[in-house]
Amino acid sequence: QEAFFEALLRLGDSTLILGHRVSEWCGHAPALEEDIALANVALDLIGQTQLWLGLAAEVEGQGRTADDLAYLRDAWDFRNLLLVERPNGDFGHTLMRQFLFDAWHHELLKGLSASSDPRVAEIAAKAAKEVAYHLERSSDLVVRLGDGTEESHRRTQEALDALWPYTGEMFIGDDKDAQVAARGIFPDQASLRPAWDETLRHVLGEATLQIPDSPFAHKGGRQGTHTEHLGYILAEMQFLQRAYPGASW
Amino acid sequence: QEAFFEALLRLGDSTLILGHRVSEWCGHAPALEEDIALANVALDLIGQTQLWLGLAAEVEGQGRTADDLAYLRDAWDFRNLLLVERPNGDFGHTLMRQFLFDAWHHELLKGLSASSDPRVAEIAAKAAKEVAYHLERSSDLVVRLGDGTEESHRRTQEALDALWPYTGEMFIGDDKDAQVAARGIFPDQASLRPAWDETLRHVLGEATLQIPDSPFAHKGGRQGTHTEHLGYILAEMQFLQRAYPGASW
Amino acid sequence: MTPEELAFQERIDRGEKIEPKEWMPEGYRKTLIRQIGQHAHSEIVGQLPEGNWITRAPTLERKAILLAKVQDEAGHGLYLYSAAETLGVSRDELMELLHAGKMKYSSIFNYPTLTWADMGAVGWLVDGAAIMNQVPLQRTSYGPYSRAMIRICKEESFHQRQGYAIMMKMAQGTPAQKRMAQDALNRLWYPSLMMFGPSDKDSVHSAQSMAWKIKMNTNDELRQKFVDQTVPQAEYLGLTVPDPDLKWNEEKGGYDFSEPDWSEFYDVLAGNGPCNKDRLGARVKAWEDGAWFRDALVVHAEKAAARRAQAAE
Amino acid sequence: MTPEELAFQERIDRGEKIEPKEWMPEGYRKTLIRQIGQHAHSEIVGQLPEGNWITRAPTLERKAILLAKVQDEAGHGLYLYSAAETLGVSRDELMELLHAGKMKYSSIFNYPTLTWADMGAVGWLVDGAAIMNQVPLQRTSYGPYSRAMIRICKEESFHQRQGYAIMMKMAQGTPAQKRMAQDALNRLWYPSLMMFGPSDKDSVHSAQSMAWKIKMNTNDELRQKFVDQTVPQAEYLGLTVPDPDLKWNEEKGGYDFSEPDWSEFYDVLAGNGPCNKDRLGARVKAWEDGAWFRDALVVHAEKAAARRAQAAE
Repeated sequence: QEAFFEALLRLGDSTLILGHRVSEWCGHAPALEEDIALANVALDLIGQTQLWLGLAAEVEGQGRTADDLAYLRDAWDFRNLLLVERPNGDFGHTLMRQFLFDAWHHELLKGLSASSDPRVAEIAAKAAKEVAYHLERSSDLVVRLGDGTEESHRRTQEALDALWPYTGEMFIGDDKDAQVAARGIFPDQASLRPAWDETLRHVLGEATLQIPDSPFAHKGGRQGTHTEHLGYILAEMQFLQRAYPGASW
Repeated sequence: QEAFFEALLRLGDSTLILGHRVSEWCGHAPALEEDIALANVALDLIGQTQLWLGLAAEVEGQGRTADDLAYLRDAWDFRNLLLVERPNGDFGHTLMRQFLFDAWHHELLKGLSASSDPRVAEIAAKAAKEVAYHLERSSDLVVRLGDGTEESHRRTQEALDALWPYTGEMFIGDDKDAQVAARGIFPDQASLRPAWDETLRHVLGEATLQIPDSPFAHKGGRQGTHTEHLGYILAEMQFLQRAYPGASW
Repeated sequence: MTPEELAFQERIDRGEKIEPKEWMPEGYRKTLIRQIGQHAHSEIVGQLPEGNWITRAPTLERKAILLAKVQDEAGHGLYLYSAAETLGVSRDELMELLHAGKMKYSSIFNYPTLTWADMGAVGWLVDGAAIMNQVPLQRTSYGPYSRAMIRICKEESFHQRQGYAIMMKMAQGTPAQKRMAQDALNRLWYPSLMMFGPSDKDSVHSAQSMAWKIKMNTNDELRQKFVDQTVPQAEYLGLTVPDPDLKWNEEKGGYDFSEPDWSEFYDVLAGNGPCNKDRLGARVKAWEDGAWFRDALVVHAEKAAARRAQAAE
Repeated sequence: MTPEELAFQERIDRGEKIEPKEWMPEGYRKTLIRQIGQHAHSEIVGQLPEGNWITRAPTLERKAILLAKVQDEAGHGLYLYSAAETLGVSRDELMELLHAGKMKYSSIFNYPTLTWADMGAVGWLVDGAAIMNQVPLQRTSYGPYSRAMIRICKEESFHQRQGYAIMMKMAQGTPAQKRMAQDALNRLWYPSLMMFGPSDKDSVHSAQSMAWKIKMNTNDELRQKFVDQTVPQAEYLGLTVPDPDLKWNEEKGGYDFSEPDWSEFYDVLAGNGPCNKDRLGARVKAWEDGAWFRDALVVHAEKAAARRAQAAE
């Protein structure tokens, strides 16, 4: 049960924090279409967060709600991937982060759609449709930027190089992952890699970008050891709930 | 009494928020000497904040402490000048903000050193020495940047133009100011202007910078209506006190 | 009036819609471009004050609703720029005029959003005032503009209800929340009244625009209607409209109320609002920082077209 | 050894200080430049992990103390760059080597500071380890370095006491604070042990440096001393050192303890620590963003000098 709770936090916290980062662009994107698309992605991710953290709260059975989990935990109790807390950087950096995440997220949700837990399978099936669209869009833009101007190529490659060490964590399971995998609730983390690799080969190839060959991976996010960025995100995100405890909004 | 409390918040909140902004540079200044000098200015400002807010808490007599005032009020209860919550911008922008503030702060503290309230006079006498040095330093650097390269001149002039509308507020009193002025506790706000103008004419003249002639002044900070920036400052600054209420640090 | 102009005016008087390729007086076109462009700009600049609270929304549900709202605003901008494009001006041209300070956006967005209650008050008052302006424009004479307005009004009234729902939560909440709600009303009441523009006696261009059915009501009519609708809503919330002279006038069947401070209105229009520089600065920065991105899409499209052409040879 | 080298070594053996203008072997000069430069870089990069909590310090008092500490670190950087300059290398040259990744700084600063307890643990453990390294260096053979160390050690031991005081507050605080304190110790224990460098058997350059009194003790000696000093302090705090194999060895009069994971050490050294890219990136950005500022000071000084010269004519 604890491993199940943990697995749900790992997913729900990742969609929450990425949704937060993406929403920081609101009104500042390079084109109106992008403002709309990013708001839409953020909206989907926050919607998924409500479902995953809602289920996590239910599984925990301590009477907490999705909002309690989102707003009343400090950084060390967050279980999101380090990748999603990285700062936005330029728009190409944001898109590359999105693509690397989407490609993983999509595989994960496909796996979760066949979860042995029907509640998980149901949420995943709904989310998979949204994320298929996220992936389609981020892939398309990565191709266009990679194979665009010299500058856009350079920026996109730099983003890929900078973010690469934060991707390995997506595929490294620990014993909690092993427990939920053994029960067929979550797919095995490592099992997602071949399809992800294949997506990257295909998309980044078309984008004329070079996949870094370093195997080095930052890790710790899924166990609660984050980068220095998460604390700032939470200070901002949680301010109202912290400053006005118990109020209803 | 309420006007006295208010006047102390107006001063203590201004030193607190400017201290916060200046401290954001820590480790990121353009030269090691500047890192040291900025940390020193921030340190003086936070030290003064402890004294002013400490006295404010004493005057209020509700059992609150300086820390309670700093960490447990939301933006609308802050009384700092809008000038000090403006983002840092480039280093020239930060320095110009500092100079415009120091020139006022120094005059204010000279006035306060002769306050009818001995507690105020004592704090002010101590702070005036520190601020005399702040002003000397910021004046010197404004001159060197204004009369430096074309680029430094342009950046410094732009900073002056951008910050100018936030200076008028320093000299506009309301009826609370009038009450403490009438009792000789604080100098009259408007009375500080001639000496400030003179400092600016002198320093900015030497810096070959053009003093803007617009009389327009943003206001509201001293009455609690701030810019959108203050909320973010406080979310960060107050996080620990908000997230771990009642803890002793 | 020339015979053409006369015929044009007769079509409008009959209630016909003018469509993009049809003849229209140059003044009609120009006035429409200015009006639709400003409206479009208002939608995109209007993302900023509400965007300011997305990362700080107090619950996941509120965050999602606010995101959806801001997304709708960007969508409205898109419809409106498209409507303006049918008059022969491109979105990029309009944006450049905005960035150069040669076209305006609604001054209301030069006020800051300072507490979460502002997310309620903006929906309730600002969208409320916008709808009051826009509902009649669904019947405007220019077809594409009229159709854009029909879509927009539907969404705006949804936003207004959401805003009022936030106010309700706040007004029924803790003392701090009530204080936030009252504070938001205090700050946004007069700026909302200003949204209808200066008093009719000081308003330029109005008569011609009304003849052309580009403007359907006078500023003062709409302002009165807004006050009459909003005051009971404020009372229902238990909030006090910050106007000591507000009172019901049985004879006219509406409220008497204080005029906003029009010197503040002209000051903000002249660039001296609390946020003018920050708002326009944010938009210009977004545009400039994004230049490489837009360029890349163009170049990629050219490359792709060239490849397709080559493949077809 | 040449006669000059022999005489030099004899002076060192007699405990004399070498001063800047005196003859010294090229290797001595180079080793010192590397060591002092790295130490200086460590001070300025070391501002960043603690700077990360200044804006979030939980009380005004703690904020002031932390500001003063970070200011001291910048001051230490200044002393040390000055000491290096006496060896014929400028501060700007050293900074460029740092920015190009050709000189290192202490790897400990590539770990993040994640909670307020880290401000305690950094002072207690990191400054504690630094002092352990630096106290003997007060007796180093190179005069300017020795004098810089004397000033620095005085301030560092003050910092260490402040850090321990923070840990004490946390360890005696709420359950969450205790958890923070233990968590900080868990994360920083092994990285602190790594601060003494690899085990003597894997350490290069050591013998020559010790002969020259640039290095006064072996890495393992200092590490043992650090563990022996720190473990009782941890016990006094009621915290558990994250080493199941830690135990007192009566015979050697010190603790037996687990070696840190040296593969992690070399990984971090190679650039793969949690914060390497962020730390160096922050410093490079500060340097590049500040170029116009430094240029302006130079140009102003030239202008002022020219004006003075002209006035003197």
